Amino acid sequence: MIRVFSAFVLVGLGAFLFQIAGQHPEKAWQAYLVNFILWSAIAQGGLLFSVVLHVTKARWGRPLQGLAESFAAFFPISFILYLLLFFGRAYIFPWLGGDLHGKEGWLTIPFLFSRDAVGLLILYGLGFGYLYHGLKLKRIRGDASEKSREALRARLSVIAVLYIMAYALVLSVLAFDLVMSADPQWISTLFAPYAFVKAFYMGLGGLTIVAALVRIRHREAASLTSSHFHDLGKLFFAFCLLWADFFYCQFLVIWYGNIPEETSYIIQRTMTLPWSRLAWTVFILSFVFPFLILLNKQVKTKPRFMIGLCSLVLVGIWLEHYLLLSPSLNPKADSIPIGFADVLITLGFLGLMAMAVRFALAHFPELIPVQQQEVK
Amino acid sequence: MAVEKCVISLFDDETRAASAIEALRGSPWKLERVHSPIPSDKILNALKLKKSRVGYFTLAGGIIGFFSGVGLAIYTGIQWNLIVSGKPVVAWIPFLIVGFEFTILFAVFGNVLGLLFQTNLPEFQSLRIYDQRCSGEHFGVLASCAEGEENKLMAFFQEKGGEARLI
Amino acid sequence: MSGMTYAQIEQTVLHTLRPAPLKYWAVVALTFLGLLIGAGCWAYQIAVGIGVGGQNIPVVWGTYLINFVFWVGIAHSGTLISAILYLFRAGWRNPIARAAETMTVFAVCIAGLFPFIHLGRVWMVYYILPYPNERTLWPNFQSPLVFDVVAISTYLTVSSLFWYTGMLPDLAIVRDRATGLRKRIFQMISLGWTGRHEQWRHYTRAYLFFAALATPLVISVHSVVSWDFALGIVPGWHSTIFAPYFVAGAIHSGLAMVLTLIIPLRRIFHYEAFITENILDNIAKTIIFTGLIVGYAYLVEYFLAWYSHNIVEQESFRWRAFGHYSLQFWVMVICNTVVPLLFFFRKVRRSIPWLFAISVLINIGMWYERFVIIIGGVAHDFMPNAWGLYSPSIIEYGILLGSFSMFFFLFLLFVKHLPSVSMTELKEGIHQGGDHGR
Amino acid sequence: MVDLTRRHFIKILGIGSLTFAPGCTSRPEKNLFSNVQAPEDMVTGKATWYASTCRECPAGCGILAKNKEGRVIKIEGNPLHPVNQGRLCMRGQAGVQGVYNPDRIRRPLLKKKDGWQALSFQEAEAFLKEKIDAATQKGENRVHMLTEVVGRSLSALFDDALHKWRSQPPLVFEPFAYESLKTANQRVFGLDGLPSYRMEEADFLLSFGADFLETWLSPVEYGRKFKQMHAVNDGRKGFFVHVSPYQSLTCANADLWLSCYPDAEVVIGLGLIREAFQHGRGKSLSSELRDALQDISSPFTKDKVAELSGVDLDLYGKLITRLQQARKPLIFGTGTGAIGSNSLQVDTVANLLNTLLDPELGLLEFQNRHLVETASRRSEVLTFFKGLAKEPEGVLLLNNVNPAFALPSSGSPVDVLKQESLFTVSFSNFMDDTSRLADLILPVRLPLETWDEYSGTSHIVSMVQPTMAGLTGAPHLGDLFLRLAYGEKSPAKNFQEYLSIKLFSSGVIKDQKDWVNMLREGGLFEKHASGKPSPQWISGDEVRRTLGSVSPPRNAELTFFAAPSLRFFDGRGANRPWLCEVPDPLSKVAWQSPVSINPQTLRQRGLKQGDVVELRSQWGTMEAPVYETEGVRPGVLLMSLGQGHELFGRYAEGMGTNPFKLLSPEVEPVAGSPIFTVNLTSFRSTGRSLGSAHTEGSQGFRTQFGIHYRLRLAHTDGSKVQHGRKIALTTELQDLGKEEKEQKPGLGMWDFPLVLPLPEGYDKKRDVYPPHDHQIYRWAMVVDLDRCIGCNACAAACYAENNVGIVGPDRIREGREMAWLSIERYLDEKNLKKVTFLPMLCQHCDNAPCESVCPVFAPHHSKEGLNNQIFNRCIGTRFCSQNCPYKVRRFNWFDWKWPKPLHLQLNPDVTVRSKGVMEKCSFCVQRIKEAHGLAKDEKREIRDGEVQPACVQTCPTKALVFGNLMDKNSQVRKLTEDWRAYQVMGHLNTKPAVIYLKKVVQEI
Repeated sequence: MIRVFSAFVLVGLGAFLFQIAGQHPEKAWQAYLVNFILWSAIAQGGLLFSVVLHVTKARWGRPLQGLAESFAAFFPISFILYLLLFFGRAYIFPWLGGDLHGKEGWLTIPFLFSRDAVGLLILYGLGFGYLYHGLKLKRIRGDASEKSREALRARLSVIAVLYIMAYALVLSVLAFDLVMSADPQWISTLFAPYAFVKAFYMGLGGLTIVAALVRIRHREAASLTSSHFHDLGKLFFAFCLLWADFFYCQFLVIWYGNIPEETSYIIQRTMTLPWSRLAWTVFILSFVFPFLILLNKQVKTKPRFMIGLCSLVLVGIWLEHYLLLSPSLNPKADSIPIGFADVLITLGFLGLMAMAVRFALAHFPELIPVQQQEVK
Repeated sequence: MAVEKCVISLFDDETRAASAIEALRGSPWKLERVHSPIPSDKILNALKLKKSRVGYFTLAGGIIGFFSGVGLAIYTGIQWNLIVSGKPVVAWIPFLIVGFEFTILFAVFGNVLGLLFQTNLPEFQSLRIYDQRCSGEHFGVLASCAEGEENKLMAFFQEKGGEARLI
Repeated sequence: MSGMTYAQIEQTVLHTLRPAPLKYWAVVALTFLGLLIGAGCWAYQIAVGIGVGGQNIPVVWGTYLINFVFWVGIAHSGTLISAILYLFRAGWRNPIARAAETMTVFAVCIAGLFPFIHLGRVWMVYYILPYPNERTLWPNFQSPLVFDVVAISTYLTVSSLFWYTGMLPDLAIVRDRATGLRKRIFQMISLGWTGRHEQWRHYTRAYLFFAALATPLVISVHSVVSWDFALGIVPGWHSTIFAPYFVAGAIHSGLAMVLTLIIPLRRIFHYEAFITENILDNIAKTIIFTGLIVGYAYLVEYFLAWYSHNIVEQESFRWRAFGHYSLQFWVMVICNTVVPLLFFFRKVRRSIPWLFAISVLINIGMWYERFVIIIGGVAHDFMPNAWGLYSPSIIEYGILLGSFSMFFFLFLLFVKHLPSVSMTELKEGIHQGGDHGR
Repeated sequence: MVDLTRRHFIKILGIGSLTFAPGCTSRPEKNLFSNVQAPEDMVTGKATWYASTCRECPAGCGILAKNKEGRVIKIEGNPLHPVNQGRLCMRGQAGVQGVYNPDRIRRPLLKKKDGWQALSFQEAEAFLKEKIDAATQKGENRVHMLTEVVGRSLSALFDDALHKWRSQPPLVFEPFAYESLKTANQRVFGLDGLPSYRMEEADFLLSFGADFLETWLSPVEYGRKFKQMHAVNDGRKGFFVHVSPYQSLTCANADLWLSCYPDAEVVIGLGLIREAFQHGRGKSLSSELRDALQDISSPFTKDKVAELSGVDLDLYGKLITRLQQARKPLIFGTGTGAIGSNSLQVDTVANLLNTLLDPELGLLEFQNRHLVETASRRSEVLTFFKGLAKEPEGVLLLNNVNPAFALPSSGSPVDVLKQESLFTVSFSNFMDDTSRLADLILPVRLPLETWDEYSGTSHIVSMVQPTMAGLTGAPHLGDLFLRLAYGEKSPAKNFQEYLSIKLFSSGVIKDQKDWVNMLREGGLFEKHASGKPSPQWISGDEVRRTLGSVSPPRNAELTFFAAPSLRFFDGRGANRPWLCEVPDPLSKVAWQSPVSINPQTLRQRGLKQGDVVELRSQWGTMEAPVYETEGVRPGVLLMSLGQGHELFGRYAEGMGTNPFKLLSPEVEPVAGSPIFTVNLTSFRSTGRSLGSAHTEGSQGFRTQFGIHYRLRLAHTDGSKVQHGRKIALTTELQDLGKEEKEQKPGLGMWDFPLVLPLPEGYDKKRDVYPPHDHQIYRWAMVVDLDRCIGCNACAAACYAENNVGIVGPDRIREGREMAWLSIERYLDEKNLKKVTFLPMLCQHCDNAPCESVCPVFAPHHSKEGLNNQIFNRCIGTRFCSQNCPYKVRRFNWFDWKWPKPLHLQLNPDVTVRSKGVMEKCSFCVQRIKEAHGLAKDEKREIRDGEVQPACVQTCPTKALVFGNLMDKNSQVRKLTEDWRAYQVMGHLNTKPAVIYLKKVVQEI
């Protein structure tokens, strides 16, 4: 298993380096950026699941929380990946040297990188803090006094709340800096919320996949009943709708307002070839499919099926990220410039993510919801 | 069968009621209905009922609603065929809102109709054979038996821990 | 609460339905008077012309639209509590759900009145309806206001049905405990509910669907309300974040109003047993959350106004904070985002006076939020030569008074004549076995 | 030069004469047809146009009165008339509101101890005849008469009559009688009169205060001529410098405002004379005159001038060079009013400068003179009253004059009217400050109802004829005089005949045919060759006498200026609701006349706009609200004349204050001209702020809780500057055509391209919506900001054509004015003295934001591109106005009132909107429809220029052009290709159909 993933990583790395060496380094960096945003989002959103459940004191998802926390293992990787992004700046920031419509103060490489780095550090720091205390809580369960446990829980809650805030703010800044800035003239106030809701949507997708795998692996041993999958599925469904809603909220307002500064952006992406094709694909993969399918109750409880569906959705979201960035990066493109290399690079990231999660689960078995540890 | 007698027995706890229901199934007597102050899984399970069909009404309502909503918008738009703000006369994007609202509205209508049909409310017949305490804290199990067996039935209930009453 | 028996619950609730003391009727009469004042103002306005209000060019929308949005906002938490929290199986919503739903129904009714009051020619209002007619004159389904008509009427219908359906078993209880005329009335309105297993079986299902449908509806309704503004191109209005931001704001104000209502309610009707401090605590926490969302929205709007480098946007937002209505603006910011942060302190969450005070402050803040958006936007938009100011006239204040009076009038009538707490759901609450709607 | 377009031709065909239509009544609300057999030129629903002459001011523009069902509903300029060539100012437009004024006196009134007693016209006439005969018996000069400027024939009749009554001919009283200018002309050119100017041929204008765009001599005519010389053609345009202590509308249109101390104009003038000599001018002058001039002017070196007059030295220097370079310079003297004590000197200097710089004097038409020259000097008027005061005997006839208002009140000569022994008769139709002093008020027909011949300039004959039957049954003044003077033995059976006889005898007309033609066309307009001046030059010592005594500029004290008003002229317009409602173009204040003060002065006194101040001169005291503006020098206080009537009907009473109160009753000794400036002895705040000014039937009640947010002044503007937005744009003359090249189209406010409201205006990259086509026509308007002088004629015309409601000061203060078209005044952010006028009306956008938000399709896009507003579909959500980026929509907050008989003026082709309905500019859709009908009958398409909205029709400077964009050769379409073309806030992608051309500014 582990070998397969490391193979993925190597392949991805290879493809990436090959691209960089070749005459299209920009392609490599674009793929890199898209994947960086996507996989980091999965990790951040995944952990958020656990955090939210903790804050709302919801009982129903306890066994899933551990799995969600395992995503935090990708944080350090994500941070390193982010730092590497610096070397691709020339290719991923089309506004460099362009007309910034008075945004010069905000869109400068040093400022941008430093503020985002700080943001990520805070977010990931809090993430780890949460993870740490969470594990501690699980470890000392049973023995230590109720009092010390209470203290821990309290601290956990504080961190959790902070994490939620950081999540919203940091992902907003990232969305503005890495994605929205691609077209410096364009703004949409909902863009940031759209981004972090999407991240949670993806996180839930990732979580569903992992949970399903665990379920398949441990069979009945896993304390994941079909009702868990049902609830998780419902949540996934809800966020599918919310994501679509946020898209619609932006699309409608801009369409109705008919102000070129705003419309040109969506026209380019959704109404003109070649990108419109991509837009429809995203719409079908990440909304139509899950929406129609998840209306049904049974499928939600079928792990294998859910793996397939969630992967589809994630592919859709990958394309969506690509759709947001690529038109600004390749304005002249007359066909969608997705190549084999992009696939390989994506595989590489998938490998990284998988290894991270596996690592976490291997080192902290208490994260895995299996029968022997009673779920309170 | 000849004249029927009805006996209602009140339990102050759903578990006993449930067991009584279970037991009734094995007995010669016919279970008429169960009154409970709250929806109780135990009892419903004991009754072994199929899943409710209200959902189909709701779904149907929703689908009808969506199409009638969008339909209305498009129809009226075409009727006037007036350009406003340069927008196309049939503009899908805003019409989706109308469609959505109608979906919900009709789905809810379907839902309510479904409820009324399935439970055939309003009906005031069953109030005649009914014990008011059932809306309070008692679970009432109503069973019927042939003429003359009522005492047995009552005995049966009493031994199940309910207080039985002949109606 | 778990300590209670069914009997105690019934007794406490039915106790509230006993004949009311004189002072109750005095208060009712007072609110009715206020209602009459409002009605009088409206009548006068119809007779003389909408000009008796303070609106003008450029600010052609005044307090009427503010109140509209305000009351729709109030209406939201009801459904939130009874539907969304229900889906999330947050048990603490049970004891307050009924009051919240009632609040929703009444608030929507009042909100629905304001567009009428606002119209220049209310006697022509039926033009908005898609009624078949010889000249095939239809409404414009591209207009946000028509979205409103559809959304609000849907919301009113759905929330009333939801409210009524949820009340059926309780009505039956009242019927069974009542005598004489009241018995006959309740027999009628309880539709002969007997709690038969058949009924429960479908009822629980239907209730679940109700919740599942009401949830997207409640979100859509306030989105639609927000689009009354966001779909325009007015600086400060034309903002994509409006829909979710308004929804959050609505829930924010709604929850605050719930607190404002149930705190006296539990005091007067001795509901402390069901409406425990934990519940208030939970509401307070939710308010922190919505408050943070609202604050986030303010933040993002300002940041992007600056970032956009669109001089019209920039001026509009600069003026909002430092211009003529800066006072209203800062009231809004402080009441909606800063004050709720006090709920981070457990002491505050647990102290009834604090809760009450803050809830009132939030209501004020939210009213001013609508003021700042609706007035501030157009008062200072594209054409500097057309910039103007607005201040409500006495007539508008009269109608504002009327709307609040009407709300409390209806609510007072409700609490004395219908069970203001869902007995059935409380019973389930104690009774782990039961699970309303599964 | 008279462009006789289709539309005009139709009009002229329609022109009839009431000689054939004896019986039109004005009671259409009783029975739609005026009488059983309608006159042949009156078809119900079809307008008949009567040519006449405007009598709202002495200029005498030709008008066409639009008569429908026997009532005049609108007045437009007569395109054949050389003076105004089809255009008309706002005062002319408002003429109808004189006829239909609700406060018009309908029956003769005789003063009794216990108030007024109504008489029948016969009684009154008999009574008057008695009085006159009695007076005539008593002896000579017992019948006195004071009249406004009237046509030659009528004044001849007056002369005869008075002669018959053994009295002196009447005295012509005009508050603005140009005494100093006449004297100066007399001194310099030996011509005691007012020649007209060929301004259009000049390439450089220098005005020492002459406000020729507002009131001076013939504003419409000079407005047109000014724009002819001042319009851009092949990269050049004439230059206009205005020298004065404050900024009049005329001054606001100047390329350079040389702001000087009060009374310092003459210093500058003399300085310029000196420089002229320096540049070797004046060869043609007689040596002794030259010497005299040189002696006088030599002390006025550049620095001296700068020091004495307070002008900027460097600007002054530039002025000198420009003036010397100019090929055909033209210098004007003082303005109509606001004249200081040096007015005679200034006018003399102006004339001398003209002579020096253009010895030919080719730009002065000495033969073609303005009729107002017949007005008597103020000094004469005062002597007249003094004479009366000495022996207040006999009868005093007052024809449409208001001395009680227009003469300084302190020790007013008018008090003589109160004398018992003097029987005063006023022929006025209104109870104004003077007629209330009269013993008998005998209203006569107003100009639109009567016969006369009034030729504003001497080389034309211009007819005044009844355009509708008399509204009140009052007699024609002419008939009255014939009867009074001759009784049975009248030379003519009525004044109409008298008139024709006069014209015949003077050889103007040969026969009936000529007569009818005159009536059809409004007069006889063939041009006379203008002769040379008869230079009977001023003598050297004359110059010394005139220019030697120059009263020093007043740089120290607070000087108060009373300026003639664009809206009310000398006050005669103050009872016309339109003139009150349409705000002053510079201050944007309606219904009130505030006193304009420089912010610096205000700050010194700790005052702010809206405060009420008390002004005191040695002659009187008055209070007025303060208006803050850079448009006046520090230390200068400016107020426009015309308001502050104690009595003049509901629209004038209590509105504003009358600055005459402050002025000195004395006159300038030589020219005998009044002095419209005065030094203030005190100027202090009353501590009050202007409350809600009283107004007629203020609809509804309205109280405010807390502070009343609107500024107290009834002004219609928000911010005076445009905050760097793309609204009213200007461009430097030298970068003509440059910008367009460097401009690369983008999406932002400034780089967004001009997109026509046509399919070609759509671009797949920018537009979410598909382009839509129009049927044959796509109506659009081009507004040339470089031509707009802000005279407000268009606004008034719009009120007249579209039945726009009058709301009064309170409502305006609340921001509820109803103007469909308003002239927005924008000040340059860097230099608040630079003004740009922007006519703002519905832009009829192709993607109009207002349309889609309406729930009931009340506003929508017509097949011809109009943004239609369906009044009776509107339910008053007001969303459209919210979403209109141009804020040009107006809402009927109440039912507006048209007190009878004002409602008779309402245009039957336009709905009168009821309360609760949104309205706005419709591009005069009723006119478009009319043209459609016509074209359909003739089986053709509408021709370019055939449709003219009211505003376009009346614009004196042709700043507005209307037409069909889809016609590639139409004038509008061509103009849209001008590189100056832009759309206001075009980046919002509304695709406006109103396209503006940038104003071209130039530095000296």
